[in-house]
Amino acid sequence: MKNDMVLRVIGKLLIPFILLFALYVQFHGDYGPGGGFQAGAIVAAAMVFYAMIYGLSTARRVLPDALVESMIAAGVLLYLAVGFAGLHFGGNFLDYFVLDADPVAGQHRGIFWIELGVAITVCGVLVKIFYLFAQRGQDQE
Amino acid sequence: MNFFSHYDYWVMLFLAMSGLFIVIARGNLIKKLVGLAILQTSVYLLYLTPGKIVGATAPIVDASFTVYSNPLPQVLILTAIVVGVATLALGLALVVRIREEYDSIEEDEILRLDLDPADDKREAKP
Amino acid sequence: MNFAEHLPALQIVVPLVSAPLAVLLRDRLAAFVLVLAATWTAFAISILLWLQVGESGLISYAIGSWPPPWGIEYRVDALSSLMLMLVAGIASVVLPYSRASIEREIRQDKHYLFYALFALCLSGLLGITITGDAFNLFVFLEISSLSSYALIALGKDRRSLVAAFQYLIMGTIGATFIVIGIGLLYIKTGTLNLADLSIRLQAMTSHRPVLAALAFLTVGISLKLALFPLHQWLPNAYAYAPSAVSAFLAATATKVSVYALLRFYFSVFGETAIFQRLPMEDLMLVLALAGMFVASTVAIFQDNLKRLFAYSSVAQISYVVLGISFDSVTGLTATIVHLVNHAVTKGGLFLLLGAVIAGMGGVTLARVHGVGRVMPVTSFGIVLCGLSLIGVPGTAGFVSKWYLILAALEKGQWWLVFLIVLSSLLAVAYVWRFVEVAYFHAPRADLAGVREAPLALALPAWILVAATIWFGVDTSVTVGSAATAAAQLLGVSR
Amino acid sequence: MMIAVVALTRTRNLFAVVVLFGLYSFLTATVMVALDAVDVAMTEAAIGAGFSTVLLLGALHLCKSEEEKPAHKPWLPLAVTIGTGLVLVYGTWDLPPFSDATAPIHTHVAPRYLADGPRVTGVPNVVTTILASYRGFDTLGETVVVFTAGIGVIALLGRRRYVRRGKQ
Repeated sequence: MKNDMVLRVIGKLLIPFILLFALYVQFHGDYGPGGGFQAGAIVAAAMVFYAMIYGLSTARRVLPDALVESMIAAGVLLYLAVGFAGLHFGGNFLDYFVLDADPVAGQHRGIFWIELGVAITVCGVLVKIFYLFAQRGQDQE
Repeated sequence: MNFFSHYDYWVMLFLAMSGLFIVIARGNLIKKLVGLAILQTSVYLLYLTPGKIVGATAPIVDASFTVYSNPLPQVLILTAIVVGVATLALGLALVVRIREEYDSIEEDEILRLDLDPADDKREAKP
Repeated sequence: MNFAEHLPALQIVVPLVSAPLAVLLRDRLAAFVLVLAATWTAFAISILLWLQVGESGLISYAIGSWPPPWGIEYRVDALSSLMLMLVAGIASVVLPYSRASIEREIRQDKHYLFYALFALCLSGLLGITITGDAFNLFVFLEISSLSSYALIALGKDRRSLVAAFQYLIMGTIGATFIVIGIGLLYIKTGTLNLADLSIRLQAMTSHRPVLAALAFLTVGISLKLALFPLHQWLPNAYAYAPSAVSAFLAATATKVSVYALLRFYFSVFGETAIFQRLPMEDLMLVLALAGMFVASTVAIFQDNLKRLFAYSSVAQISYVVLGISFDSVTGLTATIVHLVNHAVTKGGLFLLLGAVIAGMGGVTLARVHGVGRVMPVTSFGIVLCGLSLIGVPGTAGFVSKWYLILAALEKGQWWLVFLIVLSSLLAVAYVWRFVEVAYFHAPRADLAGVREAPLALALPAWILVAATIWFGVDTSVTVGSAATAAAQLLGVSR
Repeated sequence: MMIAVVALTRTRNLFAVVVLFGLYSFLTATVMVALDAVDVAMTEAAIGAGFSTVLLLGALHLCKSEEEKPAHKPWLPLAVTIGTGLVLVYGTWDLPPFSDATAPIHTHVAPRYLADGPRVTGVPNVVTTILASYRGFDTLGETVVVFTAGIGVIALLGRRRYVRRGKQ
């Protein structure tokens, strides 16, 4: 598939839109369907698409292995950090009410950050799993 | 209590039984995982169907609607889906490794290979 | 922030934080230090919680400050605090051991992953124990299960992969059954909080979905705790996992499942609902007896010591279930005491076997000939643990069997006392197989030069062996806590 | 959906199995939309139908794609399955009928989420509210499950450096 001109051009056109859609899903999750999981999965799908068209090694240059592995851990840590922030400001664990002077704004802020953490981890894990499976295939050939 | 008021459960029941049957009866490791995924999907329906109210709308609060379907089962099933795919990924990784070590993904064949006495001697190399 | 107030959350979160940090650092020494610190902190927290519960009775912690049943509640009572202490304690002993142990078994560039998975498994098990919410229990169950599948698959032998896969299939079926059970309860009551469930279930003990939910939960949890005849995944999983993993899982995973069973049976359904509506008592009695005898007999004919003691675990779990089937405070006390005692004994035993593997290169009976001469200290430890499995006075195993027998006598079932003693004779037989090859055979020529296990392996193992003896002599901690917990479960003290 | 599953049980070509499974997941997602579970449907479509299928295909690429004939008759599995099914029939018989607004799950805990959730948190999507806030700890657990699976797969399939060196 690497040399198919049509695919390469269309892929180049499509991927920004997929990413844009992911951002929409991520940040509009409060008002419509969507949220961190779905956004993370969509970003990962864009990455898989990219790797299929341009080859695994090119994809790995765009999003290197070490970065992906750090993403996996960073998302969970971000989530936990929000939890600890709740403790720090005098609430219980994962208490968002205390994150802002106004409890409603605090809730909003907490939800925003944890959704981000979820998206990062989900995206990282899915991309990493794809890399590993694809890599195996190349090793066998 | 009549048959048709529960048709949602019959669908779920059928899926659960097929899934379970595939897992237990089939020897192919990948097919087992597919069966497992079907079994899990049936659970999603078990949770989701009671939450639906006919005429209600998705639980996104807006001034123009008054009846919403129950949001809690949906949250639980979101979690369950993610757990399901995590299990599937780990299972497939195991299958790939098994295939590399045994050159087979049939349960019967793998068990036969393990009975091979030559295999015990491998432990002899510290 | 008030530290003491947030202990229940920190209990889970501290080991949980260490896992992603370990992955982020990608260095095996740093990962080890980090996870070790987290594990020891978790142990300290569990002791503090145990003391707090001793004073105040029950701790409830609302995560996110949402009042239950709307948010997720953490609940610590006598039983869960004891289990927390057990799990965290075993982990604190096994982890230092694993550093020296996995050196031989796992490739170095994967060590940091091992520590991360270990931390995840620990927090999963602790989470099951502490949570007061049915669905949260399932989530933590999956954390601990997924990490243990991966840990088992890290074993050196290729059979560890198949073992892990079998465990994954059985474990996931079990977890799915548990979810179906929880789902039925949820549809029936509209709540997921365990305490709230038990209140709302009192009005509907005879409803069919509730009974079906009970059946699904029982089968699901029995798969996880390897109740005979649903134990098929266990022997291979224990036999081919890395030594440290065998020890940790053997000592904690099935015990936590038993805890979940106790929690659902006695805290949620309330003992009247199960034991009066269904013939659960007889069913469990029969399964327990079958497990005791069949598994012990199978154990006698094993050629691999790890498999032998894995089957012995299945048999010992049956004693635990036997205690539940009595449905009395003494019976439950026996159950809980045996949970602790068996965890400590088996943990020590598998750690010592790991030391034997390190020295002799394997634990098939043919290979360990004369191990009593080349590794006298380690072999002596194994024999001590074996005595505890048999239930010789002076060891922890005796105490639990003593309470089982007391519970049987309370019910006037003399024949049961006879059967318990008889099954102990089977334990004598399989322990004797080790003694025979270890002391009455000359070591193989190529293995005669093997030295005693290094201190890094021996010390953790001996801590658990010492605990086995200690709990056999001084029973104030184990029996004391267990009796309180049993009374609380059956609602006697209420 | 049921037809897809029946076909799936019968066929032995694993490639067909995987494609049927993808189809099945997608149909499930549509059913979920019909059940007003839009968030879940979206996840099922992206993760169940999309990512799982890609994964299964990837694994198939690494393995054989024909299933062998089962060696023994499936009586025991059939019995186990039917037994489980009977318990489920028994259990679901007394459940509230479909779309019953007076069922306990609509009256006990959920109304408060719908009534209070958007007001207290300022987020109108109640699913997001519960997911991220009321039951935020579940979601943390779920993120950790994903994390665990990721770490597990790395541990299993991580590059074997020595093999590569051997090849060169």
